[in-house]
Amino acid sequence: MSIFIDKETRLLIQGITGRDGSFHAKQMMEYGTKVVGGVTPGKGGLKFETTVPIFNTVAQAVKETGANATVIYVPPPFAADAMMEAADAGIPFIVCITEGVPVLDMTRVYPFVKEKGARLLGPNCPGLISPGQSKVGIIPGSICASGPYGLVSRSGTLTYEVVYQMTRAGMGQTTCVGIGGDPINGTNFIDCLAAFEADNETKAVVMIGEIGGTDEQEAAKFVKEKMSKPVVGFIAGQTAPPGRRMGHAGAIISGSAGTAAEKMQAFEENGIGVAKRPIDVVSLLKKSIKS
Amino acid sequence: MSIFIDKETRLLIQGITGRDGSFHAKQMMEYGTKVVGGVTPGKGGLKFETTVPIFNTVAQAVKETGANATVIYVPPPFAADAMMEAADAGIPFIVCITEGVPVLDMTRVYPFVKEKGARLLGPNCPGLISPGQSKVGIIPGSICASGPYGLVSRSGTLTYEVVYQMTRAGMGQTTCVGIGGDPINGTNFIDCLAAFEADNETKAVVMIGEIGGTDEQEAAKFVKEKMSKPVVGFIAGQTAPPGRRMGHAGAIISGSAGTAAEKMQAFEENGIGVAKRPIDVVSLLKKSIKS
Amino acid sequence: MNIHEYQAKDIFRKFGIPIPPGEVARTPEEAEAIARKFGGTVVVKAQVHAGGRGKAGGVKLAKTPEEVKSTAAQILKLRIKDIPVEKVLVTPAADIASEAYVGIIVDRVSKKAVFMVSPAGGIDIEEVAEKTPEKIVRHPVDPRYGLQSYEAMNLAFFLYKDVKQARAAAKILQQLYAAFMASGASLAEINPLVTTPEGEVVALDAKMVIDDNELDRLPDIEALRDESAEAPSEVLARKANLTFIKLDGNVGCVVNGAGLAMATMDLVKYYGGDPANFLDIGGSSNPEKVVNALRIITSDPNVKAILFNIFGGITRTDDVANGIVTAINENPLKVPLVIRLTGTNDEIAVKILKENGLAAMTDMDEAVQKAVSLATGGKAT
Amino acid sequence: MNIHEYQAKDIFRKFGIPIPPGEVARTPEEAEAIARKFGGTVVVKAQVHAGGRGKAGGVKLAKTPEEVKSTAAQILKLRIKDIPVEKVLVTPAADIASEAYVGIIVDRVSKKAVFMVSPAGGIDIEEVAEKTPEKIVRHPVDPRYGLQSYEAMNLAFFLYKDVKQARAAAKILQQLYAAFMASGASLAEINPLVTTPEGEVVALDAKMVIDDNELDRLPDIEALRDESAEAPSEVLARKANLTFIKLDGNVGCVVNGAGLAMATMDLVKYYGGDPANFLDIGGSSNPEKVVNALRIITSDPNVKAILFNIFGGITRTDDVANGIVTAINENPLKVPLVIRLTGTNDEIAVKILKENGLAAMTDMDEAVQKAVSLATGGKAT
Repeated sequence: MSIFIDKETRLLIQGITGRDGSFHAKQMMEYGTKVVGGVTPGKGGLKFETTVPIFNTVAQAVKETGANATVIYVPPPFAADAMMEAADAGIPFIVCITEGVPVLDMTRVYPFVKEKGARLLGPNCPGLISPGQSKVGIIPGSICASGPYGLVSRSGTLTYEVVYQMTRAGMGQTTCVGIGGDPINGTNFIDCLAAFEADNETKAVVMIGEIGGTDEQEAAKFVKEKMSKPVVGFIAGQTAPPGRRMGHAGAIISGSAGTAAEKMQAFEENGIGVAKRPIDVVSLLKKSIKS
Repeated sequence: MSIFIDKETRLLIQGITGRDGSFHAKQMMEYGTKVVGGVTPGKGGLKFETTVPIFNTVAQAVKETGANATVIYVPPPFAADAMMEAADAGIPFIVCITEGVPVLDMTRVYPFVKEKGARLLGPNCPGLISPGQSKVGIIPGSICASGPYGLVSRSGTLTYEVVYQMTRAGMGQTTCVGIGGDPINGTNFIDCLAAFEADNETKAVVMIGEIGGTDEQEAAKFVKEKMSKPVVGFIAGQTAPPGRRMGHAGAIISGSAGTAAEKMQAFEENGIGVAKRPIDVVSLLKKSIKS
Repeated sequence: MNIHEYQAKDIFRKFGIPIPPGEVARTPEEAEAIARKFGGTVVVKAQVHAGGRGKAGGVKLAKTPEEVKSTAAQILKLRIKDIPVEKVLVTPAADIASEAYVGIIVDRVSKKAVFMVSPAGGIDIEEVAEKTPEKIVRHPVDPRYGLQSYEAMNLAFFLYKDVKQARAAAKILQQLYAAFMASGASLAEINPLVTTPEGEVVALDAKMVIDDNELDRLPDIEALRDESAEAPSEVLARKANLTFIKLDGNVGCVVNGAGLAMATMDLVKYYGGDPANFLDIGGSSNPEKVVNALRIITSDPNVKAILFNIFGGITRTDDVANGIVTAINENPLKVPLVIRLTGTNDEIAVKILKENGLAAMTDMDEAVQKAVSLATGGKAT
Repeated sequence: MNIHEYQAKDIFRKFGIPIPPGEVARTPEEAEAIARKFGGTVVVKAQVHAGGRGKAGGVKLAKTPEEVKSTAAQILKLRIKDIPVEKVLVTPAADIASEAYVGIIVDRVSKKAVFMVSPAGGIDIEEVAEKTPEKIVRHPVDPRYGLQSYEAMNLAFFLYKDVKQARAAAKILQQLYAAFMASGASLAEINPLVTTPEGEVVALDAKMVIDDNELDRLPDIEALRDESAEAPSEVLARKANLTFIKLDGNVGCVVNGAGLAMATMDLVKYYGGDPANFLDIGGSSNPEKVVNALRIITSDPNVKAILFNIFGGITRTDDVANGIVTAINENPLKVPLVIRLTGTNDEIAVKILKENGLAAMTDMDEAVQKAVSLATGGKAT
């Protein structure tokens, strides 16, 4: 089992003919992801890599291919429109890789996607991978292995680092999800934790946080109140200079400065083992399963 | 019994110190409506007619008075804001009397009110009256009498005419509702027919329509499919010149020119007795009860 | 409120829609001078608030400035649907590769602004809707989000296969939506939206109808009103805050409320008469309104009898009675008058009328029958 | 991106917010001339991208043009939070009856733009939040509808009892929201919003922070960038498309990805070292980026060792290796270098480095330990 995507996922790629889109389209196809179509306005009717049909619009692509997921690699000024187009076309799972989406765009995208009943992952996220089944996004397939651990992270390469250490230690994954680090994103820690809790094959979960905001603190409470499975965590940014990420007004709003120390404390208080170094995730995870 | 309002209705009046607002506030109070407060920005703290407290904002008024209905008498440019303010403050039943609200304002008001879970009656409507219980709006109380007939109408004075004829003939009303004639309004015929169908005391319903749109046709279908109680109807505008109300684009959109002939035919086809003259409503109604 | 093609084009241009140049002439000489400036073949288009200009001979090509002068002279002599042509628009003739239709209206069913687009442009969109409905796409716009880029592209791809033209059309659709919203319109239309042989997408015509309820807060739009293009009686009615529509019958009707006014007209017909007009004096009446209403109605020589049908609610019937008396004292009526009053202050009203030698009735059917009988030469009761 | 007070005021003025006049001076003489023009007492305000100007002596009253000259001279010599003051704003001193705070920020919890208003203005809003939280009202704005008039009035009545002042403030709140949205801001603030003894409501200060992601589509806003007000190393980093923050340690770090970069800094600290910087070369690397990264880091004399930590994903590690070789060939390093590479094309990368006499490691912990040891004078492995 896995969360959000599996062998049956029928994926659309928005921006399939772009530099990043075409590169990762090939990677996903090689990994075994069912890429059923691509979207690039003006290239409708052509094929990508001789097999994948390209459409002018998402609506048309959905109609022709029955896609039930999409991944977006379009430039930042067009990303909001791409997410909304996908949601409006009835796609239930939307992953936006694009980095640099204006946050005011996201204040509009978020309620729109919610009204349409879709799940959005990202933007500015590496996507997700269910090893051996499907990969949507840019997480390198080679560092992952199938196994009973879930992973959810706000980071990109730090996720790879932790997955890499897990795989090296023989601890494979059900699904690895990168939710992205933007101020406003579609899927948060709690959404993923709840999905892992409901997934039969996931035995324990790794949660990788960062400074800023209070998502990790709320997720920690959720773990204590709603989860039966063990969770271990790591927070990046213990040495980050204060006030460079969110500014003081953000701190007022959230009632918290969102420091690493706060988040690590919230983890500990709610029964989440805290790794001091990324490598420590492995031993904590082993310990959590035994206890 | 009655629909939408009754003896327990706690009414707020937005624009209570204006020319129309103050006149009708007094009329409603004389009729016995429980007017619990008024709103006029800048007059917060004062009293209307020495008894009704005035507030600066609807939110404040609701908090202090527990109002569960509001009626709006503010000038057209401010009416949309007033409706949205009422909905946002949690008032479940909003009546807007104001005539001349720009229709593009209403395209925004309609989804907003719906999201907040409120019912809007109007704008550009005479309001409603449940004889002997409560009157919200401008329908003259003197022409109504309590009794077992429901009335719903798109018109103002034509409603009075029909109610007047009914009352003269000894046929009192549970509730008389004027839904207003604007292109976009909050409550339509079907909403009212459904409420009358559910009301124990209503034995039969009068429906007064006008040319334009297809609301009457849809209501007629509803009557046939969903209503057990008899309905009789009248349509104004049999001699109205074509093309002066909605223009040809509107006709294309609705797939119908919305003529009186069409509507009368829809009534007949769906078992609704059609009055040739307003006065004929009375005899049709009598006949419908007997059969 | 209707505005002229050239005014709608000015608005569309402000929102970035590509439109060929054009200037307005009031005389054949002005038209000639404009044509000389543009050079080449031009189109001369009547500026009137009426559909079917083309069929009525109000839109013509002219190849030389001299021809423009004579064509403009012809058109400026026309009356289209009974409205005299006072102005023509002179604009260079465009080479056309294809013609499409794009428009927005407010739709009462979806309660939204709705786009209609069709690759079959240049002809009456009603005709397209009737004969080839598959060639029209309708798209309601969520007012909370506006017309998104992808929605515009979806519509544009229905018009054009070429992605450059689709992008150009999508941009125009978004500009049209912005113009529509900012102008308080109830209709905005480009018919035809053309492609040129070079592949450009250009608006050749422009139409806009403004929601009268928006005019108070849009003085720039209100200033576009052209009273010379409206019927004089309707101008007078609007200024008096009355809703008036002239008809062909002989029973003049003065009523409060649109529904009751229509029902009154219907009853006139029912009893064998013919209404001369629709006239709604509205909710908050005052004597002045009644005076104006009578002035408008009596200016119609067809009117053989006048019927007042007033159901007092907000309207105070004594206000109406006072208005009638004032009007008659100023200008004695030449046709018989039937007054039906009931509701607010009707006792006072009846008294006022009686003191001035006027009778009032209370029953609508009786009043209508009497008015019809008077208009058709029957004997007054 | 930060913009100056005078720039934010220009934007606010464009949206109709009432703001007293003011002009910018770069020299004491210019300040004097401006003060002479205004007449009377003026305020001289340092224009720097740093908070706490007042406490740092960057905001001063001056009664005569001569006094303005000497005050401006003083302020133009200041460094506030290590940034030199290059400009001052000269503006007439206002009589103040009351001071309020109004601001908007984007809030990640409600995922909306959120207003904060407080009748306790003129002081640090953080202080108000801490000591008298009941004096702050927060109001999230539904982005689908914008700030409605009634919402603005509700907030305004929290600031003012007088309805005229409340209406004026409500208008300002709507204008501030419009300015915020149109400028792609992540923060917009008026502190203080004052009332004058005559009862007018006026914005005396203005602050705006722009979302960097908006700048590409807002060239007018991007043009407001003042590089003289930024640290030179950060200007260089931005131009090279790198995210760079200078710190006080001695281990220079070059990492791909913000999370991994922070984790690397944390690990440096964990092993007893001190990071000299945060530097994220981002996702799609190319050799040029690496060259620029090394240039920036080596310009910091505190740096005693440099650590590369690259986990190849989109980033190709051979690109990074090529960048390192190019940079070193151009400018031989004066401090030791530790390279950790793994992921996409790492075999090629290791080969490139080896050919150029450089070693590469694969384990993050080992690499960090080695870099720390080198920076603190320990022996290289």
